Formats: sequence, C-alpha cells, structure tokens
Amino acid sequence: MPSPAHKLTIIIERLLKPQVEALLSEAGLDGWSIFPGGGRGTHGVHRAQAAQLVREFAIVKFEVVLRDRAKAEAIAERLTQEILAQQSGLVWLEEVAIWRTGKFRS
Amino acid sequence: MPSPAHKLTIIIERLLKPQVEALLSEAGLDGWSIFPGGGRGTHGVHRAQAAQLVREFAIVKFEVVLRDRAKAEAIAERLTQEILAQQSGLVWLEEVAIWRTGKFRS
Amino acid sequence: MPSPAHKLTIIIERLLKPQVEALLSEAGLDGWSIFPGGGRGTHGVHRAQAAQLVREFAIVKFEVVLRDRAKAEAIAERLTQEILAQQSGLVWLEEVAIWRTGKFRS
Amino acid sequence: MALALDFLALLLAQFQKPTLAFLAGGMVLAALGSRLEIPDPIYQFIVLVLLLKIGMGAGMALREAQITDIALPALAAAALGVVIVLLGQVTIGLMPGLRASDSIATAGLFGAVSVSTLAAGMVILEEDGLGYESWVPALYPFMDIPALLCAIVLAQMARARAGGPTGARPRLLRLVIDSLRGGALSALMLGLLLGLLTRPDPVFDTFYEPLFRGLLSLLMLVMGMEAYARLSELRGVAHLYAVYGVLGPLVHGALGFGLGWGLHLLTGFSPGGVVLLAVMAASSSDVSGPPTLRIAVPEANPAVYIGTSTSLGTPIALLSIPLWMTLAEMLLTP
Amino acid sequence: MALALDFLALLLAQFQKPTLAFLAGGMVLAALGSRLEIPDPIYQFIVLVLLLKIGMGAGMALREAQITDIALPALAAAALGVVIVLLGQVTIGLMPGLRASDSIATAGLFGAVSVSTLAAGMVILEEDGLGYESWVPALYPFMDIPALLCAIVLAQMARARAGGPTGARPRLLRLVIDSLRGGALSALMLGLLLGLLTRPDPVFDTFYEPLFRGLLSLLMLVMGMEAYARLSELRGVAHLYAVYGVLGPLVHGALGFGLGWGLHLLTGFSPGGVVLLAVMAASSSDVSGPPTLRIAVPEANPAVYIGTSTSLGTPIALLSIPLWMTLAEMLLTP
Amino acid sequence: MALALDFLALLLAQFQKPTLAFLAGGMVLAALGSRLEIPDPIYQFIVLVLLLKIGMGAGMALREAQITDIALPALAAAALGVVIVLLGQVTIGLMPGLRASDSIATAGLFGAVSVSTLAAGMVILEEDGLGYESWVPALYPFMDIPALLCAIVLAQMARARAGGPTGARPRLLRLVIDSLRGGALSALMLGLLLGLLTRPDPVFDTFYEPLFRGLLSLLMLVMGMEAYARLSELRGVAHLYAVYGVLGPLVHGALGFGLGWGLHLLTGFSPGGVVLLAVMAASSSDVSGPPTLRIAVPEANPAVYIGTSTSLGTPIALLSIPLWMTLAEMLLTP
Ligand SMILES: Nc1ncnc2c1ncn2[C@@H]1O[C@H](COP(=O)(O)O)[C@@H](O)[C@H]1O
Ligand SMILES: Nc1ncnc2c1ncn2[C@@H]1O[C@H](COP(=O)(O)O)[C@@H](O)[C@H]1O
Ligand SMILES: Nc1ncnc2c1ncn2[C@@H]1O[C@H](COP(=O)(O)O)[C@@H](O)[C@H]1O
Ligand code: NA
Ligand code: NA
Ligand code: NA
Repeated sequence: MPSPAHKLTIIIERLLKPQVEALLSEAGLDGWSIFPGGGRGTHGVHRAQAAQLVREFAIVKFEVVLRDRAKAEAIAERLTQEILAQQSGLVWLEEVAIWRTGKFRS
Repeated sequence: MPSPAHKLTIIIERLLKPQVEALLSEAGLDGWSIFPGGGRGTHGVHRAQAAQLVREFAIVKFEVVLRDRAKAEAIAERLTQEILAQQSGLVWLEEVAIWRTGKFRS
Repeated sequence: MPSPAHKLTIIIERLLKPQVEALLSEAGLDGWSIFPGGGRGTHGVHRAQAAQLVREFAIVKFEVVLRDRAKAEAIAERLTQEILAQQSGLVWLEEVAIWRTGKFRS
Repeated sequence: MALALDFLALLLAQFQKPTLAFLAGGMVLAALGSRLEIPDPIYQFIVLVLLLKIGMGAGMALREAQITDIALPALAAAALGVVIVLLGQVTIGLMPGLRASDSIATAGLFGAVSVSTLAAGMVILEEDGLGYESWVPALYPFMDIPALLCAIVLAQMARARAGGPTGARPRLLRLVIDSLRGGALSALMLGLLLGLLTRPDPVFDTFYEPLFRGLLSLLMLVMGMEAYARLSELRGVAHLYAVYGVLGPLVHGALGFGLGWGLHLLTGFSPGGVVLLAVMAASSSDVSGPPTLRIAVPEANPAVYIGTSTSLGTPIALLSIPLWMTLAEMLLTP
Repeated sequence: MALALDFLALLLAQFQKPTLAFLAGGMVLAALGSRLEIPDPIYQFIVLVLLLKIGMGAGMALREAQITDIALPALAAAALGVVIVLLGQVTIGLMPGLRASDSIATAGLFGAVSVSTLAAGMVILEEDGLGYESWVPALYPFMDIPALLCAIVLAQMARARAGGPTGARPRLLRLVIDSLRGGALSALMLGLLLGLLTRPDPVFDTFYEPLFRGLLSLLMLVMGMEAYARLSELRGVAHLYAVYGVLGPLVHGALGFGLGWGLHLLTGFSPGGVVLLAVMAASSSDVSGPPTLRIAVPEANPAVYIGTSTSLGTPIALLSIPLWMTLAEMLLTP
Repeated sequence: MALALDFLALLLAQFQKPTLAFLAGGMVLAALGSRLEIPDPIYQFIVLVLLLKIGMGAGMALREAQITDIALPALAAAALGVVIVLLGQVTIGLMPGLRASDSIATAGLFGAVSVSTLAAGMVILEEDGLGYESWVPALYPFMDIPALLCAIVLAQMARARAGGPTGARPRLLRLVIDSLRGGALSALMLGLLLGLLTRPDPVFDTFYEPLFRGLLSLLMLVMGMEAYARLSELRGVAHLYAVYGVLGPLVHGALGFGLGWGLHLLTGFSPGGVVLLAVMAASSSDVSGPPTLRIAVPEANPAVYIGTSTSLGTPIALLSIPLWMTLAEMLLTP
C-alpha cells in the first residue's frame, strides 16, 4: 500500500527558521518536521548540545515529505536562490515510499 | 561490501512511544534509533526545543534499519492501522546500503 | 538543477565522536551535520533526552553528504574496520539529489 | 457600595503581585511576537521541583494530621471533580451541533487540577499571610483522578451509544495506575511519600522551599506565552467553548468555595484551605491531564479541549485567585 | 610612583575575584582540551535569569527616579554607541585591503553592549561596595540599539556605493522592532516593565538577586571556553582586527569613562555609574548582536566580527573592569 | 548487646535522611514503571555544580593545609585504589568461566570513586555534625586515577598473554591526561584550582554551598532510577558479579576505614575524614570511569561492569555510608 513520494531535507541556522517556514507555508505545504542538531562546515563548528553564545546560530534540520516532485524542486530552487544565497545551508531530496497518503495534500 | 537494506522512519508524538516500541519489539527487531524534534502539521505546531506544556506531545522520530522489506512493510501497515489510526504520525520507507550486516537479525 | 550525491549516515556513541570527526577530516570532507538522539540495540537502551549517568554513552548521528561515491564507501569501510570494530554503531548510505553543488568539495 | 470598593481595591492590589504579573508578561511577549524561549528541560525541571515541593510539604503536614481531618475535604475534592465534569457535559454536551467527545474531554480537563494554578494559589496565599492546613495541596489527586476517570467513562458510554468500537474499552483501574505513572503525578506522589515517611526537612528548607517562588515566576511566564500561542487554535472552535472557558473557572471556583465554606462551618476548615479548594476547582488541567485524554478519548479533537483549557481556563483560573481570597477575607475571617 | 603601585595592587586584587577567575578558568579548560560542556538549555536559563534580574532591578529603580536624572545618561549612552561605530569605521574601515562590510559589522558589535560583561561589572562593583544608581543598567538598550542601527545604515550606504542590490533594503523601524523581539532584549525589556509597573520584590529578593552571582560564574566559564574556541577562527583574519579587538575595548571604555566623568561633574552621576557606563562602552555584543547583523549585513564574514568580539573584545572588556573601578576610586571618590 | 542495639538505632535513623530517602524513592519510581524523567541537561548541571563545589571547597581548604598533612592520606587513597583493583582481579578474575577483561573492568570501576557517593557522604556527615578536614574530598583523583590505570594495565597484560593485538597499546600518560580531560575530572580540577589560587568565597557561599544539598537530592533520584533500570542488564551476567557488587563495597569500605583508622592513630586524621576515605573506597565509579574503560578496554562487556557498579555497587555504597559513620562514632570519637 505504500506510494511514492519525496523527502526534502533542509539544513540551516536557526536564524533562518522563520523565513524557511514562511516559504514552506506559502508553497501550500501542510506539514514538516524539525530536528535540532549541530555540524561542521565552512563557517566553523556549530555545537549540537553544548552552550553556544548565540542561540540563533544553532543548526536545525527540516524534513518535508511531499508527493509532488515538481513542487519539491521548486521549493529547493527558491530556497537556494532567495534565502540561502548569502547564508549557510544545504538542501537535498530523496525518494521515499509513504503510508497514509491521505495526510499529504501536496 | 555494502548490502541493500531498508530504513523505516516513523514520526509520532511521544505519548505513542511505548506502543511503537512494543510493536517493534514484537516484530523481532533488535535495534532502532530515536531522535527528538518538533514540527508542524494538521494538529498545529510542536516546538522542537522550547517549553511546551505537555511533554507527551513532543515529536519523536524513529529510524529503523532492517534488511527484510516485507517485514518493514508489515510493520508500517500495522502502525498505520493500529496505532496511528486516530493519532497524528507519519511513516515512510527508504532504500539504503548498509555495512556490518552481521548486526542486523531482521 | 539538482545533481546526484550520496548521504552517509553514521550512528555511534558520543565517546567515538572525536575519532569519527578525525576520520572525516582526514578524508578531506569539509562538512557534516550531527544530531543527538537515543536508541535501542544489543547494548541496551540509550535514552534520547532523559538523564543517563554517562554522558559519553548518548547516541549521536552523523549525516554527511558528499558527491564522490567511492570516497563515501571508503569512509564507511574504514569506520567499520577501524573505529567500530569493537564498538557499537551503524553505517549506511543513501542516494540523494543536492542543490548548491558548489558547497561540496568532495 | 463601600464593600464593592473595598473588594475592587483588594482585587487590584493582587495584580501587582509577581505571580500574576509574570503571567501577564508572558502573554504580552507572545502577543508582541517575541522570540524569547524557555528551554524545555528548564520547564521540566521547574515543574518537577514545584511538584516535589508541593508533595513533600503536604506529606510532612499529613504526618501530624488526623485521618478524620482529611477525610471530609478529600471527599469534597472528589465530589467537586466529578460534579464539574457532569455539569460540563450537561451544559456544553447538550447543545446542538457539538461533538459529544469534544465536550466530555473539555469538561474532564476543567474538572481536573492544574499544578501551576495550585502553586500560584499557594504562593499568593502565603504572600498575604492567609494560612491553610499544610496538607490541603494533598487533595490534588483526589480531585484530579476522579474527574479524568469520570470523563473517560462518559466517553465510553457515548461511544457505546453511538455503536462505536467497544472492544478496546480500557479498564478503569489500569487508567488510574497509568495516570499515576505519568511524570506529574509520580513526582507529586513521590514528594508526598518522602514527606510522610522520611524527614526531608533539611533539603526542603534549603532548596525546595526557597526556590519555589522564583521557579513559579518562570512557569507563569511559560503559561502566559503558551496561553497566547494556543488562542489561535480556538479560532475554528465553536464559540460555546470560549464561553465555557471563561465562565467555567468562575462557576467551578464558586462551587469549590461554597463546599469549602460548608467545611469551614462544619469542621473549622481554614479560610486559606477554602481558597485552595476553590482554586483547584477553578483550575483546569494543562500539564498532566491532556495526554491521558489523548490516549483514552482519541476521537476528541485536542485543539478544542487543550485550547479551551490552556488559553482560557488556566489564565482565568489564575486571575480568579484574588477573587476567592478577597471573598475569604470578607466572609470567613472575623 | 606610589600612585602607580597603588594602581597595580588594586588591579591585581581584582583578578582574585570569582567573576574574572571563572573566565580565566574557562579559557584554561578549553586550552587544555577539556571535554567539559555546559548544556545549552542551562546556558539559556542563565542568560534569561540574568537579563530578568538586570531588567527588574533597573525597572524598580526607575519607579523612584526622575526622568530628568536619566535623560542625560541615556543620551550619553546612545551617543557612545553611535560614536564607537563611526570611530570603528574610520579606523578599520579606511585601511586598505579590508572589506567595508566586515569592518562595519565589527564596529557595530563593539558599539553594542554585552550582557555578560555588564552583569560582571555589576557584581564586581557590588563586591567592592562601589555604589551606582540602580537604574544605570537600563541604559543598555539605549547604547545597544543605536550602535547596531548605525552599523546597518553604514552597511546599506556602502552597498549602495558599491552598486549592490538595494531593493531588499530593510526599514529601520522594522529592524528596531525585530531587534527588540530577540530573546535577549525581550527578556531585558520584560524585566524592566515588571520592575516598573508591578511589585516583583518578593520574587526578586528570594530568587533573582541571590542566584545572580552564582549563575554569572557559570556564564563566565562559558564565555572563557567560547573565547578560546573562537580564537582559531581569527587565524585567517587580517591582523588589524586583532589590534582592534584588543585596543578597542580600552579606547571605548575610556570614552565611556570620560563621558561619565562629565556627567559626574555636571549632575553628580555616581562613580559606580561612571564605571558601568565605561563597562558598557568597552563591552562588545556577543549574545544578541551577532544574529541581527547576520540577517541585516549578510555580506559580512561572521568569522571576522564574531571572532573579534567573542575572542578578544569580551575578554579584554571583562579584564578591563577593574581598570575603570581603580580609576573611579582614584579620581572620583573623595 | 546494648552496643548492637545502639548500632541498629543509629543506622535506622540514617535512612530517614533525605539523601538516602531520595535514592530509595528513585528506585521505587522505576520499579513501579513511572514515566518521570529528569532531563539530561539538568542532570549535567547538577553534576557540574556538585563537582565545582567539591573542588572549590577542597581547594580553599588546601590553601591553609600543610603539604605534610595531605601526603599520607593521598598515598593511602592511591594505595586503596590499586589494592581494590588487584583484590578484585584475584577474587573474581580467578574464578573459572569468567572473561578476564570483564572482571578487570569491573574491579577497575570499584577501585575508582563515585562523585555522587562522595557528595552524599559529605552531606550526611555535615547533617550529623561529624567534622572532617575540608581538603579530604581532594583525595578523589588520587584514588580514582590509579585505580583506572591499574585496571587498564592489567587488561593490557591479559591481552598480551592471550596473544591479542598489542599494537594499539595506549600510553599511560596519555590515558591520565585523557582522563583528566573528561568532563567530571575537569570540573573537579577546575574547582580545586579556583579554590586554591583565587578567592571564590563570595560565590561559593551564596550559590555552590546552598544549592549543594538540594541538587544532590535530585541526583540521588536519578541514581535510584538508573540503578533499578540497569538491574535487568545483570540478568545475563554471571552470579558472581552480583555477589561482588554487594559485598565489594562493604569489604572495600572496611579497607578504607581501616587505613583511615591507622591515619587517625598516626596523624590525628579526623573521624569524619576516616569516614570519607571509607566512602570513597566503598564507592564505585558510575559517571566518569565507564567511558574511560569503554575506550581503553573495548573487549570487556559494558553490561557486566556498568551493571554491577550502577545497579549494585553504588546503591550498596550509598547505603553503607551510615555504617561507616556509626563505626566512627563508636570507635573513633571519645
Ligand atoms: N557535506 C555536508 N554534509 C552534511 N551537512 C553539511 C555538509 N556541509 C555542511 N553541512 C551542514 O551545514 C551547516 C552549515 O554549513 P557551512 O555553511 O558550510 O558552515 C554545517 O554546520 C553542517 O551542519
Ligand atoms: N509532510 C510532512 N513532512 C514531514 N513531517 C510531517 C509532515 N506532516 C506532518 N509531519 C510531522 O508529523 C507531525 C504530526 O502531524 P499532524 O498529525 O499533521 O499534526 C507534525 O508535527 C510533523 O512533525
Ligand atoms: N536496526 C537499527 N536501526 C537503527 N538504529 C539502530 C539499529 N540497531 C542499532 N541502532 C542504533 O545503534 C545504537 C547501538 O546499537 P547496539 O550496538 O546494537 O547497541 C543503538 O542504540 C541504536 O541507536
Ligand atoms: Na478543576
Ligand atoms: Na560597547
Ligand atoms: Na572505590
């Protein structure tokens, strides 16, 4: 009974969270999940659990499952061009098989 | 040396954690991972790190890697039919390549 | 505009974190993400958010996105043979499609 | 007239007190879109310490109390819990167009007790020097558990009437045990037992008691922010719930006050005790009740009952604390 | 000569005080590769309590203060914030080879205020019995916000000169509001309002005030560890920033001290108040300023301005606190 | 006979004390299936504050102590650590059917020291007014590190005998340094240095000392819950470990008490100091030792040594504290 869908993963610093959420809402998505974390990249180390002076620089990961591939790609494009242009962050897409397809409007 | 396997992801509210763990144990699984998070869905916002009055409504994600696709699908079916029927939650499946296959009994 | 890449997931106990980071750095990677969590396995239960006496036994997950499949496999091999040989931990690989390819040196 | 003015003056003075001020502060922050967050582990720590303190204090008092002193108030507490739920089902449940499960779950939360509201009542009483029997907070579970159970039984009956699935009907004893296993009631019962069976005085006096007031101020901040945040969930909900959320605490508190007054005349129950009984009755569960109902009454819409309780019930109950105190000072103290 | 020796003796005694000792301890731990970590929720709790305490204390004092007492110091604070940023742009910004955006952002952070440094100044003053008007910490936002705004405007001008995108130019009022919505300023303003409009004394005296010093010691530990950790980021950065990071706090503190001295002569501003003004001027924002700049000046390299502020600016500002105190004791007290 | 009754009465009184009562409470909660959880960041904060407090207190005392006062007790502590490990290897290690690595790792943990048990000992002594030289807690690393090192060396020797891989043989000095870099020992050493080299008294007296007892009560709750939770891991483990886990603390504590008694006669070491030495000897490491062994003796099964230490060793060591106190009161005080 599983049906094909796509999972978009977005890794950003917390300070962009409101902007990413606004973009996802505008795109008509009805749901996503968020996981706090840390990481290393060209902008140095972000601690996952230990104190870091600036809370807004913590790493968060969005996981968004949706059925419409074109929409997933459109969101990724807008993200990388508008929000992440001058900021750190990653976006990737994976194939998944979902259950409860009724829960997904897009 | 990698060999093919499947990753089942389950997103639920903490209050269902005992039931999901019981189901996974019954299915004979010997391991899974759990990640705390937050999210947005038809039931509103679940904060990922900030105080929320009811601890049991926090979001947790299970990631279960197993080699037997049929078993993975069976677990997903039981989950959506028994535990998630009247509750919020998502289930999806992905293809992965694993190392240390000796660690996986199912 | 997405281009194909690979995501390596590594689940370990925190005490191996320095060794895994050293291995990833040696392999020339410029970035990875880390997510704290918990789980169950042959070594019993690791709590995800509740107090556990030994901090170093908490579970952390690395997610490393890279474009070079051979390098991903080489890292997984070294990990399982050198670091995880006598320790608990899992490694798996998935196919992903990435944006901002300029951010990935390897 | 002079009485009314006195009443107003006493009431206004209360809103200057830190407890209610922090609640209002939290609401204002949320309304202005502040990004301030209280970390979840800190919130849990606060709730844990408050519950252990309330439990230990009551437990130490129970050591010296007579079982006969407590029996009647405990009965009154249980009766209040059940009566509030039944009353709720009659008033909201019988309106046309509302789902039975929603109204039952809402009434269940309003019959149950909010630990934050109870703690606020204790601190405000203490600030005003209005004494109470120290074991009164131990009445919490006597009101809380019967109310939730009553709601669950009503929901089962409604389901049976509707011809719904009855196979999964959970046993009551199991629900009581499961409810006691929840974090909040566990901590309260642990505190009670420690107070009753051991001598925790040194750690109580140097840690739990001194930190109580300060941690409560932070909890009020969280309550205020959460109350505002959940308001939006009420938008899609029938207006009747808004009316119930605002009037319920006042009616229930008055019921509690009345019953407490009876006890006062009958057994000399203290004025402060009467106030706390009214506060518990007026309060609606926002921390420990919701998950119990989510599991036991899955067909009810959580946005309805949690929104009504958190956004309206709890703030109104907190703001009504000065009301019961003013009443007690005017009617019960010589 | 005797004066110089006195000065040195007074200075040395300060480094025995717990506040600076914990800062040094954090640096040493990080330098030795310790795996000690302060959990993030604890750090946030510490900052929250410190900000509420600072705000409430200042708010309660403002109740009794005359608006005229505060007007001049507030003006001085705002002037200091702006002057420090302009000065920074002139000194670093005009050097060849440096990017305008980097130097502007760095100057912005040094014009803004560090809550940890301010809190440390308050505790050290109190330990030495050097009094100040209790509303002085309320000057924080008067210096902090103008400095950040000034930097953002300068960056917009630089962008316009460079022919960069000007469409996304954010409005200043919006930036002020957004900055006030940030966690740190929200908490401070909430504390101010609670102190000004309500009577939080009972909870202030039993919780916020007694915990202040202890929580600050843990914050200093974090600051020390972080200062060391970020040092490595400075490696790739132009040497000029290192010079600015070390000398900036001293020059800015001297400016603040000078202006405060003027106020002292003019209006009788207390010696402790002069020291706190110098401390705020010397401090550079490390908790609340950086995210504002990341959003408003995205073209600047955060490693430059955050590294300079966190690894050099803040430690030097903290270590310079005894300097302003010694100066005040020698020059301003009879 | 009268003596035995006295002994029993003294012993029973201790179990009313909050420290042991909270431990028992935690076990009961876990046994009854409570879902109460202490958040991990809170647990880490508690351990951090306790370690800084223990370190600072000892460091401030060391300022006034003579090196000669401490030399002998430090030697005794190191000897105890090593002897307990060797003894463990002889008793468990020589039984048939047990893996050498498991028995060595277990003995290592029992030779090392538990910070929670030490803290509990300090609080219980203080409650009873039994004094000790304030530097005694500084003996912790002198017993802890030699014990762990001894176990690691024994494991290397066993590996060499078994013809296992010897290439990865880690150097001892490196292990000592790595062990000192761990969070727990870092915090303790930082506290020691701050106490020794600076004047942390103001923050010690207003924060670390007053919070000590209350935070310990919460730590005991965690210890109790964890002890119960790990019991199940012991199911598959050889029965001998259960015997060792129960008797070990008593034998080791008696060894410590005996050696302390010798010091008492020889140098006038205080009765409270003798008790603390016994407590450290009886305790088994549950916070800082396990990760060291996991890295250094990867072939040992953690379920065996951690289960034995956490589920049996630590509770028994905690429960035996009153024993050493009663002994000290009867044998060492006039
Ligand atoms: N190759 C990668 N794989 C996974 N996560 C990455 C990778 N590169 C960067 N990240 C994440 O993205 C964040 C920002 O990256 P950067 O802008 O390069 O500092 C890092 O802190 C990581 O959490
Ligand atoms: N499309 C989605 N993609 C990823 N996570 C989702 C999605 N929809 C819902 N979720 C997660 O599932 C939780 C419950 O969803 P809901 O029952 O719709 O409120 C949300 O809080 C999210 O964490
Ligand atoms: N099949 C699995 N799927 C996902 N995570 C697993 C699985 N098995 C083990 N783990 C994770 O790996 C950790 C260590 O496993 P173990 O060494 O078997 O105790 C567990 O605590 C889990 O977090
Ligand atoms: Na109620
Ligand atoms: Na400044
Ligand atoms: Na020991």
